[in-house]
Formats: sequence, structure tokens, C-alpha cells
Amino acid sequence: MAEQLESSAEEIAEHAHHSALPYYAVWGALVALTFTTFLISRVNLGWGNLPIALAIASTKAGLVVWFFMHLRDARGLNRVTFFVSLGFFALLFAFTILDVTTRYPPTNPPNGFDKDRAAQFFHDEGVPHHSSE
Amino acid sequence: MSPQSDSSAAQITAETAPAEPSAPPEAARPEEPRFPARHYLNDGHTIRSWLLTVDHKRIAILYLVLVLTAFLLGGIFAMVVRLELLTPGPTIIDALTYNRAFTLHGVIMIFLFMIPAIPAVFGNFFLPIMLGAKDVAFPRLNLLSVYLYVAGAALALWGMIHGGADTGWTFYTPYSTITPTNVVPILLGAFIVGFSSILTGINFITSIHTLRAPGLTWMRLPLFIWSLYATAVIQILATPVLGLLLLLVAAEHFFGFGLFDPARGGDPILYQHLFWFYSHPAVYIMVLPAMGVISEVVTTFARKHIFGYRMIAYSSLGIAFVGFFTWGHHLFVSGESAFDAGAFGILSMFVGVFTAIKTFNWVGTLYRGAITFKTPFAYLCGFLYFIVFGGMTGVAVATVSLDVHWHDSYFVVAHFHFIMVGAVVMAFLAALHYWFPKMFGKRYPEGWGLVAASLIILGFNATFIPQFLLGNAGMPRRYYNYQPQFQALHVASTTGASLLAFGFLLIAIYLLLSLKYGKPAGPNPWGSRAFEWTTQSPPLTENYPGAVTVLSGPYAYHVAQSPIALTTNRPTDGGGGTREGGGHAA
Amino acid sequence: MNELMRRMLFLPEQASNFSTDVDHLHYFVILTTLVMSFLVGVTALYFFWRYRQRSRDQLTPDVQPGPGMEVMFVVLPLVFFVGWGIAGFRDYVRMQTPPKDAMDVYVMAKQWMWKFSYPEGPSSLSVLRVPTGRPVRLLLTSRDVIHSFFVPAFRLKRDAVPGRYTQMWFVPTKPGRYPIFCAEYCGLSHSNMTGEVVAMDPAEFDAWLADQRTGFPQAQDSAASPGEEVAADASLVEQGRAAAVRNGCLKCHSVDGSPHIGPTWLDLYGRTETMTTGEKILAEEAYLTQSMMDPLAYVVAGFQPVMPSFMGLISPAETAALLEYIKSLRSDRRGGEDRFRGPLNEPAVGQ
Amino acid sequence: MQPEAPAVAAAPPIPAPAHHFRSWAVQQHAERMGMWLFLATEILLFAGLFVAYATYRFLFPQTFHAASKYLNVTLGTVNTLVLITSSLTVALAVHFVVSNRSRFAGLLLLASVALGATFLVIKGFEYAHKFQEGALPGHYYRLEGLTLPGSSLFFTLYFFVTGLHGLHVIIGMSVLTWVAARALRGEFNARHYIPVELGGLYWHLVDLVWIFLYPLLYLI
Repeated sequence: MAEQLESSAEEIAEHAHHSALPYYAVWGALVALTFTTFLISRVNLGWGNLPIALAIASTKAGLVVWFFMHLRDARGLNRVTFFVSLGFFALLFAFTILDVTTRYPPTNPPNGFDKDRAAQFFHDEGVPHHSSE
Repeated sequence: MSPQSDSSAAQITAETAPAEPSAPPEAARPEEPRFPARHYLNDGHTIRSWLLTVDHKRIAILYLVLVLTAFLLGGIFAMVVRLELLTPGPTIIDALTYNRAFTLHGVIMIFLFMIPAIPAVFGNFFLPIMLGAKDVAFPRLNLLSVYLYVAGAALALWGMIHGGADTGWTFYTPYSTITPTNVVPILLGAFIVGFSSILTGINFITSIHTLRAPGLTWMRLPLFIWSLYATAVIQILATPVLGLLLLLVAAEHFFGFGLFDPARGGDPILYQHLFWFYSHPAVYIMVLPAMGVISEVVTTFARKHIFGYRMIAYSSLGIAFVGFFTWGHHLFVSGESAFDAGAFGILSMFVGVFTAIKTFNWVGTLYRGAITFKTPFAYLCGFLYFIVFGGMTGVAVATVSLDVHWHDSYFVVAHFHFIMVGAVVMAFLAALHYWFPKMFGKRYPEGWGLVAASLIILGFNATFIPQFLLGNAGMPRRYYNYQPQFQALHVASTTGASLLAFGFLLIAIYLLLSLKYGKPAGPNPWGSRAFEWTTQSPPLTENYPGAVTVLSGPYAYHVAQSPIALTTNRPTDGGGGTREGGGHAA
Repeated sequence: MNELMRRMLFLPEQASNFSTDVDHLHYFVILTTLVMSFLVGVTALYFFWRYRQRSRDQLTPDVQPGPGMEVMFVVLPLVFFVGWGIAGFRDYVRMQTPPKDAMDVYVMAKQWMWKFSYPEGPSSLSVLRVPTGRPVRLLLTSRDVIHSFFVPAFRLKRDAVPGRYTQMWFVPTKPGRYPIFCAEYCGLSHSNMTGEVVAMDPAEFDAWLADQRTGFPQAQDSAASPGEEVAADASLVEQGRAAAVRNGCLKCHSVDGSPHIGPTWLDLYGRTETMTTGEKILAEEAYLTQSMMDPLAYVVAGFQPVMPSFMGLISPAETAALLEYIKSLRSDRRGGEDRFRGPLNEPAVGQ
Repeated sequence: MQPEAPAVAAAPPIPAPAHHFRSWAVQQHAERMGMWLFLATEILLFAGLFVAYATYRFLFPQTFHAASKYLNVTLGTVNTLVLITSSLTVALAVHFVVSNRSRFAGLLLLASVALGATFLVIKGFEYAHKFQEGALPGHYYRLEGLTLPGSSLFFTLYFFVTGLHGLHVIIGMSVLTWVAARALRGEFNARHYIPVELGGLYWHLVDLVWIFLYPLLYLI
């Protein structure tokens, strides 16, 4: 395992990107994506806005990680660590959001959640209202 | 644990000052082991050489002293709680002091003893030796982690003296944000100790990946290393979420942020999600190193190759990975959705399977072995019984409908003490006795060891079996004043607790005495084939006299040949290093 | 068998529709646990003895598990654990889906007491009356911190989270009085936050409910839980009512004019009472105070001399409060109904 | 991440590794691994806050939509561009230090620190504007125009997330300044550049977090 480490360190030093062009290209892409996400947010696509914004942000993040942070020529565990931490972030995110969405509606904060959906769980005329803050 | 334990640091430095180079009288048997002249303990006697050391073995000794002091303090709070519960009404303290006592018992035991205990003490000491390396990957970060622990513990101690928290170690909002007691220093103390845990985790993973000796492939790693690897993964991925949460609660105290304040629409159940995302994997941070120690102890005292190496190694990683999927079983009755309750309930079952695999394999290792019944093995028997009983009650509590009755009752208290004291402290004591000769070069009195072990196992059962029944009877936890019908069980539990405390005291006494008066142990008192027993005890500062190549796995009891070969390219001094070409240690 | 296991495991009596199912799964799980730990223990002990070390450097064979054994090690626990995981979840789903015809009761948890409010009926402190045989749904909420409504006899528990509602339901099967505990740590008197579920026969319950709804303001059943101290700045009348409840005056004196063991307090103040001796006395502070301290001196005609003396039992402040309360009981001014307003969303204490 | 090897002036031979590492390449690999593991903890640290944001955005969709209007989108966009450019300069610094131009890399690092400072100054303006408006977290919240339930939650999250991110910008800037000082002294070369790379990794992560914060806070 140590031997092939020797060689990988050598060839990274050798073929360091000769010209800095790719960095400027990545920078240009990031700036372009920033403006696109800004312009798209102006258009009201209802629930569509969030996925698009997140997709653009993820591509920008991917560019930064892959090129600027040299994940491209990372070896072994270094490459895995980043994606494992994203995986556990997604795990925490998924189960917490699943809980909030599938909860018994009145267990969510009052009138942060539309009333009529809560009312049918009380199967009488209305949710016992209370003074909103 | 007697108060002498925190004086043992001074004891060590004083004791080793007059290192007795004189060989024992000639009349003793020829292979009577001699105490090595040069070793890591007498490699510098100034206080500065101890406090600014970057040698992983000395850092382990610093951690041992700190962690035992925390255990003593936590133990005192435990006895206060148990004495208070002797009678239903007020017995020795009032309600507020009782609430503080059980909170501080929880905080000290979990953050200052259970989480750092086995990884920081035995992990730091033996990981480099087992890898055949000279030190951990980042020695100075290792020292920083000791001082972060000291800073966090000092801040928490200061908080305890100035009023201490009465919120329970879980700091549930909204009570933790409106409690009149002084909870913020303890929150920030735990936050800083979390950093020390992260640094240990980073050190271990990097060392295991980059510092293995030539010939030491992944499948030849001792199982203690596998469990430390899995623990480090959890330490890195779970601790930051707790750090953030403690900051949020502290911010709520200082600036009234109201992120979890229901009056502003905040969601206390979200706090519980984020808290248990750390705290359930944290119980696996505690139990995994204990399982690693047990794998080492079982192979040495049964003198037999581990039964199912691959299964035990992969189930360590399995516990670490699946352990992150199960935190919701702490929220079954807290208003969590039924869907999530079902998902977490079923996922919690898978973690139980990995523990079962390990237990079957340990018992399998005993089959056709050559078992010698020493103190570490006595603790192993206690461990086996407690891990099965505690583990299965854990799976029972993770069953959704049963948990509705048991949640926040004494059944849960008994379950997690069965795992924390039954499994982890039992393994800690097994490790302490198993590696005592290697760490200090002295033998402890075997007779007293067995007496103390039986006292502890007996006392433990007497303390926590009644608490299972209390839980069934419906006594909620954290109760200062309970219904009279529960009193008989509480009295039984308190007598058990005092027996347990006496057992710990006995251990402290004879271990400290054998530090000074113990006979020299020699490099391999147990005749074990594990890597750490091929170097002298106590080891050299650079662990091995020469370069190390590993020839076979650590549990080679079916061949008469040492697993490690030492090519001594530097002149070996007179110390107890093994001979050229990997001689077979006695 | 069920009774034997229940007693052996110190389980409280089974008083709700869920208790029996939960207990049966409990017995199965605990028995499996005991059997498994016994098996592992015995195997280990046998191995300790059978394979003890015989010679000093004895070599031992390198025995490795075959694939069959490895699969068995994985499948055996997996089947058991996932089995009772699913059984447990099935019961839990039943616990979380109340029937449509369940009677709703709002439970308001407040720092260190429980308050129950029937939608149209009275509200009571610490004592929850429920009919056996009929489903009851509790809608839990809390005024300040998280509490947890726990009835060991029903094997049920649910957190009362401030600012929102959680629900639980049950069908009481056995009449009786079962303790309520608060299971989520909520501060200083967390252990005194107890109450009682009184399971009554349906007929008896309906009678009680009707009686509670007609009597006005008939809150005498709201026996204040030991922990409740009426806020110091509450009106004297309010303190008087609490003192009357605490000292049990309302057990004999009704406040709505209906005949009871003692004379009714409605419109008592300023009325001329005729004594058993035929003497007529105007009921004002002096007479009322003397009646409290030395009741047998003047007994109103038509009533038995059974009232105990409260000399030394009630403080002067309480006496004054009681007098104010009696003065306030006039039929032309009826107090407001104590309607449940839902969780007041004002910020938690201390902010 | 402590570089052990002594500086080398001329054509850079492979420096001697620390006593417990077998070779210089292994030491570099270990130091990179330590940094990536530390970045994993940073990602999980911000994960808790993003989950809280997602929960409250699901519970109070209209409030978050309305509250986001009170943020200055142009300043947010400018800040994003500033941080992206600082990421570029740091990446260029690592590139040039690998081709033995240590001093030029030092200048680039200082440029990144300056851009970081610009980011903080712009952030300061935004905060000042919020303090005047009263759009503050928790019970300091007294924004007139917005009284929907959970509105103080949006600003609690806004201040805590951008505050924590700002703290990380400050830590990043101090790390880059320290590395820039050593680069300007010519300490680094093609063989010994790990501190520059690790400082760059940390800075890119800080930029990464802002790349996600920008749409989630400003463009709802």
C-alpha cells in the first residue's frame, strides 16, 4: 500500500497543471451559474424554484470540490470521506423531514400549517383556535 | 475508586525515579523477568516532560489519570442519588440538589468518562504499538486533545460548583432554556470536550490508514484496531451535530434566540432529533472499543485464534454505520410520526444483530481453547452475561409498542446501565488488568483481582436487576419522591450500589499498591501472541527497538512462532527487547 | 399464566385495551432474552471447564466458522428481532389511530399539575374520570415545558409538547383508580406532578358528567393537587374558593342552592338563619367565623350537628378568604364558565 | 497539520519526513487525510443548521417567502461573487506554489484574505440594516411589516447561520494570512506545499457553505 503511494505523490508533482487556464474556466462557470440561479429565482415556478436552485448550487459546489479542492486526484480515503459526510447529512435530513411531514398535523406548530387539513383530524367543526402570537 | 487514584500521576513519577536496575537475586528462576532499565516512564522525569509530552504512551497515562478522576466524581454523584432514593420522601438532600446530582452524574459519566475512557487511554497507548508504528499520525494534535479535555472538564466543573444544571444530561428544550440553574458552563464544557473527541478520531483513522508496519494488511489488524476505527468514524461524523446543538442552547440562554422556543413556533421535537442523532451513535462510541478489548482478552486467555475474524471486524463497521439509522427510537412517545416510529423501530433491530454476531463468535472462540481463568477473564465472563442481557433488553426497548410503557422509566435506566457499566466498565477493567503489566511493567495480585471482580459483578446485578422491575412497575426516571410501593426495590438497588462502590475501591487500592510493590512482569506475562506483547514492558519510547515487519495475524496460537519480526538495524540496548529474528517470547 | 408472569415482572394491573397485547409481547421478548442469556451463559461455562488450559504452552487448533454457521449467526437473531419489531409496530399503529366515536378530553399539562377539560363539561385538576368500555381520546398539550402523560396501568404514555397537540387514546377495561405520572423531566416538582385516572362504569360516568354539567359553578370536584398553590395575586374570592376546596367545605356545603349535608352557601351571606333552638341569627362575618371555629354552638334547624371544628386548621387569611367567597356566591351574579381556551401561546416563563 | 520538513532552497529534493512516518509522500497523504476528515466534521456541523432551516421552511412556507424579501439580494449576489473569486485566487495560489513560485502564491493568498475581508464588510452592512429595521432573532424581533407566525425563526436562522459562517471566514482568513506570510518568505516549493493546500481546502469549504446559503436564504 505504501509503495503505490510513493508513485502517486511523484506523478502529482510532475504533471501539475501546466497552465492555470482550467481554473479560470471553472471560475467563469461559477459566476455564470450564480447569475442563472439569480435570474431563475425571479420567475415564480411555484414549488419548482427550490429543486432548481438546489441543483444549480450542487453543480457549483461540485465544480469547486472537483477542481479547486483537487478531489479529482485525491487517492483512497480522501475521496470517500467527502461523499460519506454528505451521505450522513442526507440521512439526518431525510428522517427529520419525513417526521415533520408525516406527523399528526396538530403536532406541528399551530397555524404554521393550514387549518382545514388539521380540522379533519379533529372530526368536529374546527380546531380549538388559540391566540396567534 | 478511592481518592488515591488522582494522586497516581505523582506516584508514577516518584516511583520510577529510583528505577531499580539491580537484577533480582541469582537464586530466583533464570527466566525471572527483570524490570527494563530504559522505558517510556523514565525517559524524562520533569513535570514539563510529562505535561508537554508528545509520546502517545504518556498521553495515554495522562488520560488515564483524568478519566479515573472523572469516574470517581461521577461515582460520588451516583452514590448521592442512590442514597437519596432509599426513602420515598426527602432522605438526605432536597429536590433541587437531587435534580442537580442526577444531571451531573449523567454529564460527568458520559462526557468525561465513558466516551474518552477506552479509546483515549488504551487506544492511544496500544494503537501505535499494535500497528508497529512509533507514534500516532499527529502527536501534537494528540496533546492538544488532552488539553481540550482538561479545559472542557474544568469549565464544566466550574459550572457544577456555581449551581450546576438540573436538566438531565439530555438538556431537553424548552426546560433547558428556562431553567434557573447555571447550565451554560456545562453546555460549553461538553462542547469543548467534543472537540477533544473529534481530534482523537481524526488521529486514529489517519494512523490506521498510513502508519501500518510493512506486512500488516487490513485482514491482519488486531480486532481492537478495527473497533477503534469504527469508533473514530462515529466520533468524526456525529460529534459536530452535538457541538452545534449545545451552542444553540447556550445562544438561547444568552441572546434568547428562540430557535426551539414553542412560543415562537420553534419545534422542541427537532431538538430531540438533532440531539439523538449524536447521542445514539455516542453509545456505540462507548461500547465498540469495549468489544475490541474483549476480542483481545478472549483470544489471549483462551489461547486460541479468534472464531470468525472477518465477521467480528465487519460487524464493528456495521454497528458504526447502522448505528446512525436508529436515533428515532428515543422519540417514540415524543410526538414523532407513526411512520418514523416504525422506520426507526425496524432499523434499530439490525444493530442488535451485529452485537449478537459478535457474542456468538466470542463464545465460539472459547471452543477447543486452552482457557486460563485470570482476572481479565473474570471480567470477560461478566461482560458476556451483561452484553447478552443488556443488549436484548435494548432490542426489547426498541420495540415500539413496548417502549410506550418503558420510555423514561427505570427499565430504560437499567438497560443503559447494563450496557454502560455492565459492558463498557467491565471491559475497561478487563483492559486495565490485561494491559497493566505492559503499561507499568508490574504484576497485580491475582487473588485480590478475582475477589474484586466477583464483588463488582455481584454488586452490579444487585443494583440494576431491581431497576428493571421498577421500570416494569411503572416508576418514571429522575423521580425525587416516588410512590411507597417502589421502596423495597430501591433499597435493594442502593445496597447493590454500595457493594459496587466497594468493589471499585478495592481495585483502586490494590492497583495503586502494585504500581509500587508489584513484581516485574516481563515482556509477555500472559504468553499471548498479540503484537503488543512482543516488545518489552513498559515499552521503549519508540515502541520497538528496530524496524518491524509483520509475518502473520495476531492470534496465531496454532503455530509456535511470534507474529512480529524485528529487524534491529540499530544497536539494541540491554533492555528486554526480543532477540534478533523475532524470537519466541516466553 | 398471564397473571403469574405479570406478578413476577412487577407489572401493574392491565386496565386498558392495549395492556394485554403489550404484555403478551412483553412476556415473549423477556422469555427469549432469559433463554438466550441462559444458553450463552451455560455454553460459556461448559467451555470454561471443558477446555481449561492443560499444559503451559498448549497449542490450540485454528477453528473457523463454516458458512452455514455464519448464516445462522446472522439469520437467527435477525428473524427474532425483526419479528417482534413488526409485531410491536402493529400494536403501535393501533395506539396511534383513535376510533371516530372516541370521546375527546383536552389535557393541559402545566408546571407540576394536570388539568383535564371535557369539551362541553367541567374541567378538573389531577383527576381524570373516564367511562370503562368506551374509547377516550386525550389531546395533550402543555403550557410551559415538555411533560409526559404516563398511566402505567394502561401501558400508555405520550408527551405533552408546549404550543401544539399530541394525541393518545384508550378504552379502560377495569373500573378503579390508577395513578398518573409525569414521565418527562420538567423541573423542580417533576416527581410531585401526579394525578389519578378514575375508571367508572358508563352509567355512573354519565350520571357524574350530567351532574357536573348542571351544577354551576360546580368545580368542587376539582380537588387541587397537592402541588397547586393559588397564585398569590389571585383575587381573595379565588383564594377563598381554593381554600374551600382544600379544606373540604364543599363536600358538605353546596354553592348552587341545592340541599346538601350542610346549609347551602348560595345567598347565605345576609340571610337570617333559624337555629335548632328557634333563635334567629343574621348570617354575617361574626356568625360565619364562629360557625367555622365552634360549629356545634349554633346548629341551623333541619341539619345534623356533624360539622367538625376548624379551629387551628385554617389560618386567619384563609378564614377571610372563605368569607369573601361566601359573600360572592349570590344567585343574581353567575360566574363565567371555565371553558377550555386551548394552549395559551404566550412565551414560556422566564423570557 | 504540522509540517515537519525543513525548507529547501534550490531544486527541491524530497524533504525528510517526521520520525514516525515512513516517507514524505506518506506524510503528505496523512496530512491531506487529516484535513479531509476535519472537513467532514465541518460539513456535519452545518448539516444541523440546514436541517433546522428545512424543517422550519416546511412548517412556515409563506413566512419564509415573505421574510426573504427583507434581505438585500444584490448584496447577497455580490457576496457570492466575492467568495467565488477568493476561491479562484486560493486555487491559483496552490497551483503556483506547486510550480515553485512561492512568493507569487503568497500575494495571491493575501488577495484572497482581502476578498474575505470585503465579504465581511458587505455582511456588516447587511447586519446594520437589519438592526435598524428590527429584523432580529428571538425576542428582539420587532419588524413591523411582518407578523406571520414563525417570522422571528427565519431571522434567528439567518443570523445564526451567517454568523457561524462569518466566524469560519475569519478563521479561514487568519489561517491564510499565516500561510501567506510563510509563502512570502519562500518557505514552500514543489515538494513542500501541504500547508498552502490545506489552507486552501478549508477556504474552499467555507465558500462551499456560502454557495448553498445564498440561494436558500436570498432566493426563496
